[in-house]
Amino acid sequence: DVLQDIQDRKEIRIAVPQDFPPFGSVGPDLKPQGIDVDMANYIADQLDVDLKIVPVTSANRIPYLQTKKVDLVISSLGKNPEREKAIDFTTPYAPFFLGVFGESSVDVTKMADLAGKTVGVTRGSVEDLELEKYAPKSLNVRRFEDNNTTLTAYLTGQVKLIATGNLVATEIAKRQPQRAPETKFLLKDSPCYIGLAEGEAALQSKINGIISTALENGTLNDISMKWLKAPLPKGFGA
Amino acid sequence: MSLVNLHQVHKYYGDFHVLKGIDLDVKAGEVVSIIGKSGSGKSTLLRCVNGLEEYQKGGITLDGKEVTSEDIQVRRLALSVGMIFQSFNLFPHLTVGENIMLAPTIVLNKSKAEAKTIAEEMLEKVGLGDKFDRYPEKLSGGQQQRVAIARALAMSPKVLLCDEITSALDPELVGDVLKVLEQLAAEGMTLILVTHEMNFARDVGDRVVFMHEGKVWEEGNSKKLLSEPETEELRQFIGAVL
Amino acid sequence: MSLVNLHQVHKYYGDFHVLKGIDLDVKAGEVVSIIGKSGSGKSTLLRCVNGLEEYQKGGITLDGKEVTSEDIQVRRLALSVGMIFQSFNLFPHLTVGENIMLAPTIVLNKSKAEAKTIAEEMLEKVGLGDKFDRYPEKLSGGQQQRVAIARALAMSPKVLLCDEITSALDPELVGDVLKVLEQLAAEGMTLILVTHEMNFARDVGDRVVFMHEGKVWEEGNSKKLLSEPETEELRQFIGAVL
Amino acid sequence: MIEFSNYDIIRNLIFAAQWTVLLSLVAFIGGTLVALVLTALRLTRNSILQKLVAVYIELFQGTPLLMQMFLCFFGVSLLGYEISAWSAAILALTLFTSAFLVEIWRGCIDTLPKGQWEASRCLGMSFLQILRYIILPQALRVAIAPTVGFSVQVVKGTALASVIGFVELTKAGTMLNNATFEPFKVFAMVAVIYFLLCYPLSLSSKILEKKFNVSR
Amino acid sequence: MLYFGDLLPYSDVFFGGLMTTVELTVLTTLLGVALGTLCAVLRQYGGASPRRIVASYVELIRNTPFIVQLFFIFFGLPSIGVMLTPWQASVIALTINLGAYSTEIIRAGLGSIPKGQVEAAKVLGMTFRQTLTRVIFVPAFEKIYPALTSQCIIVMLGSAVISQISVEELTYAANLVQSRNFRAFESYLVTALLYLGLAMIMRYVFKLIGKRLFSFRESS
Ligand SMILES: Nc1ncnc2c1ncn2[C@@H]1O[C@H](COP(=O)(O)OP(=O)(O)OP(=O)(O)O)[C@@H](O)[C@H]1O
Ligand SMILES: Nc1ncnc2c1ncn2[C@@H]1O[C@H](COP(=O)(O)OP(=O)(O)OP(=O)(O)O)[C@@H](O)[C@H]1O
Ligand SMILES: [Mg+2]
Ligand SMILES: [Mg+2]
Repeated sequence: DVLQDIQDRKEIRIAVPQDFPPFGSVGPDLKPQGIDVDMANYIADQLDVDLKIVPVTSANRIPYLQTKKVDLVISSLGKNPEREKAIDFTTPYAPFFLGVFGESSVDVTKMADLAGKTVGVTRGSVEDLELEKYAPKSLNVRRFEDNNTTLTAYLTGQVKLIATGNLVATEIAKRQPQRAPETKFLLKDSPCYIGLAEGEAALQSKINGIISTALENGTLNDISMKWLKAPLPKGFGA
Repeated sequence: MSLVNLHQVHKYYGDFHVLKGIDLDVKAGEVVSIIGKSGSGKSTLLRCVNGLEEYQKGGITLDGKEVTSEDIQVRRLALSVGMIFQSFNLFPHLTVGENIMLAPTIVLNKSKAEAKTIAEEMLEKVGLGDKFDRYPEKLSGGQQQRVAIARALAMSPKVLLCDEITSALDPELVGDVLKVLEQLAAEGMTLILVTHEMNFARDVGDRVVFMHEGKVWEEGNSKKLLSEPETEELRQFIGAVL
Repeated sequence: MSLVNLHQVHKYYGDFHVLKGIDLDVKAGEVVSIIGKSGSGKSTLLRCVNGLEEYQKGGITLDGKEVTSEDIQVRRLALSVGMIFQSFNLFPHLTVGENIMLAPTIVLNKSKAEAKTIAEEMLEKVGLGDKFDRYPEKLSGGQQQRVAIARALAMSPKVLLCDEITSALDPELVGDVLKVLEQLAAEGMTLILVTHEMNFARDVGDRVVFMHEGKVWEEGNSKKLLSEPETEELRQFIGAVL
Repeated sequence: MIEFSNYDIIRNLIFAAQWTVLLSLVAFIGGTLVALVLTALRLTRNSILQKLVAVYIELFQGTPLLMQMFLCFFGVSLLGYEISAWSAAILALTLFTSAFLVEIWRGCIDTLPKGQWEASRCLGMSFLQILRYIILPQALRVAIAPTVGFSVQVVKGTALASVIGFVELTKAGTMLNNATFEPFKVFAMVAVIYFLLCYPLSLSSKILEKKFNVSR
Repeated sequence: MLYFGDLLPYSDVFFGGLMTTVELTVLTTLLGVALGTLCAVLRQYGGASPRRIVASYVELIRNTPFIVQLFFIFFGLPSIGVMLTPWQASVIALTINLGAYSTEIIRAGLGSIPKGQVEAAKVLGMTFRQTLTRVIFVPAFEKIYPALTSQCIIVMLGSAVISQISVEELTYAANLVQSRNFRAFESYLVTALLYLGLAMIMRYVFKLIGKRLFSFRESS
């Protein structure tokens, strides 16, 4: 029972991204910061245990969980049936829209327009799976190891289109206005869930409880305001 | 009583039959010279006696105890059998003194001081008392070989095996080494030597063993055997060497 | 008319004055032996003649044309000067036949067939007609050296330079190589040889040049010079060699 | 938006480089120890042990270090043991290092004449005594230059720990690149730091080689 | 615990990755050894400045990790206007990497050729280029062939890193598969074995080629 373990060792280990602004990125001290990090802190507080932050990439976050290196993954994790077979999810804690973004010179407005184009994406992410499922076969998907690499590939012009979250795109625009990606179309409304190992019912309900409290007492909204500069969408978590 | 005894020893390298039933008996204090053509199995014979090589049939006894090549046996053997090689095999990273002292200290557990006394004595015996602190590579071949002898003697062996120990030496250095052997023989050391020095075999050796094709082809009193060989093969061999 | 002419040739290695004004004149068909102590500059002299080394003062002409060490010159030279080394320098990855055929095909642009005919002829001449398809490492030293001669001959040189070509050979193999040289001399080939084979120098050579300390110390008719040396140095040298 | 000055980048890279150094040191020491044991095993005249060592070498020289990292990281925990990125990296680098060092050292030991073994045996020394007093001191001299040379490969190998999420120099580089979007500058700096770490090792290996060759 | 059945549906992904790795290996081995040969010749026989340039190149590459070289080429160069596809960047990175190592190796081979061989060729009138190709190369390569073989295998194994820039080779396949079915260990294990197989095959193929190339040694 992981919940019991957490309480026994008075420490919770939570995987967070460090390459995925605004969910998790590094400051000049190379320490992670962002929505996911705040969320992790909040949960640790509520459980009244110490927090051990484990930075992960999108490629290795699931193995981390499966191999019990971490208790929770708070890493802008989207839910899909295949993943649900491997791990369990809590209720959502943050909004997220996946889309295809890119240079203004590329003329794409819908999935079908992607035929023959090249899109950069982070391997194993929800957007990767979405593209694989729905994009035209002639789309050339270029999969990178982690978000860092995907973003770098876009910023250096190695790819002209990327599939990622709307928030990531916004972040790029802030940092590199001259390479600001424009939204081509949205792939999926894919709110973020906290992942945990299968069969940990006690932990799951405990965390779900913490999330719904946070939703009610406005903590989630505060976090959203802080990092996204916008309130939670209407009906979020309903 | 016999110190070293070989009884019908057979040895194979894979399919190759090297020793084809060797019988040999060496008494304490004897000096036996083994001669024979290259490839006749002389080195192999010596190496079987001190356990460096296994043999497949027959038996070897040393002072009544059987010899095999199992490691532990070799170690016990090493306490009674000394061996000196054609290529000296001194330890290049140790001084002459350290070369000689090493085995007495770590194998016989002698104290440093005791080992040093022995080493000095042995070096004196081979006429190199002043070379204690030199490194081997600073010595001539003849000097190196004499250090090797001193090193073997420091273990107080009952018998000393010498495998063509002068063949790698410049002619002018051979004499010094032979002189040391002569002196050892005079002191009563048992010596089994593979050698091409016929004069030495005749003058110092008690007995000569002529090996041919893995067999002891002829053996007997040194002077007699070398002057009146019985077999055609030995006659040819002597003709070729002298 | 002189085929090879050296006039006051000086050569330095850095500060070291190796050749101190060499004068030498070799006529077509002559056999000239150069003798002298190690370090007296014999090899250097040969290497200047075929352009492998530069010289600093004086002049060398071959068939009337000047010799320098610039690459292109060496190549032109190679068409008239053959050289054979002490260490054979056969190409190990080519068969005997290929060794001989290589330069005629790629330097003289002969056809394969033509080069093959020449190679076979030259091998026949040095008595190795049956070794065409062997690799050099399968041959004895004497055979290798004869292949090297055949290889040089295949370029139909006007003069052949030989630098101690028998020194690396076992004594019993020297004879075969000298026999080939003797035959070449008889056929009228111009030969300049650095050699320690005094008998050969006397019996086959027309002239002997004794070098000492970078100079031509004495020269003259082979038989006369070797039996009645004029200078003390040559006398000593002959004494040491014979 | 957080601004990174050049100073921030360099400071962070140098901080991360400490991990690279530490990782290299631990891996090198671990690799050396394992390689010592393996070398001793292969010197015994037991053919089964020799074969096992040969398989070990084939395995770790025949697969990419990257794969070894992944397998150590995910595989070991699958076996039910906790393993951090740090331990996994150490483990993988130790396996990798030892496999190569055993080969290098074998070459060195093979250059010692067989007579050294035989003479020692004839003097009654045990296997371990021969190793300790005769073989090791001599092989050490020969082995030191190639071993130092190989340490460069270990330092460079630590770069692959980045792919299992361990924040050393290369990982810090990708993170900083992501934060600053100045790949040319960042990766050039990363390369320079690696060069400064490795070049002295390469150089000393060359010097050692000359020194020991001359005195031989 | 371990279950390899989940890998089966992805067998063509593995196969595709394997083929890409093979292709890349063959290509970069040829290019890398060619580059190494050129640099080794410059280093051994060239003038002072080519020698210095080659030496710097070799030291630079040998003293920095391949992954950093790769990132520098793929991500760094675009900011000075050199845009390369992942495939091009990989081929270039692998080639200059193998080139640097093989320069050192091949140079040792050239250095092992006795001076007499060169002089013999010279007095037979061969040009430098003829001497190099007809006289020096074969014995020189024969000397260092085992070392060169090992280095090529090391570079092949090192190519695992280029999955990082989205080249769809063997490690990329492993990563893709594990990101789909979360069978990380199984997928990496299979891949590691495939690499092991490749390394063994490569050694074998090199041996066969060596036998043909250096047949003059066989005749013993
Ligand atoms: N380790 C080995 N493996 C296979 N054959 C061997 C081995 N050692 C020796 N031989 C062969 O055994 C035969 C006898 O060798 P040995 O060294 O005993 O001869 P030897 O009489 O000492 O000759 P030499 O006078 O040349 O030293 C030789 O034909 C040799 O080739
Ligand atoms: N490349 C070189 N650099 C410097 N000095 C050299 C060089 N080659 C030869 N020498 C020196 O030049 C002198 C003459 O050398 P050379 O080889 O011509 O002598 P030699 O008469 O052929 O001797 P030997 O009989 O030993 O072959 C020697 O003192 C030698 O040390
Ligand atoms: Mg022998
Ligand atoms: Mg000379």
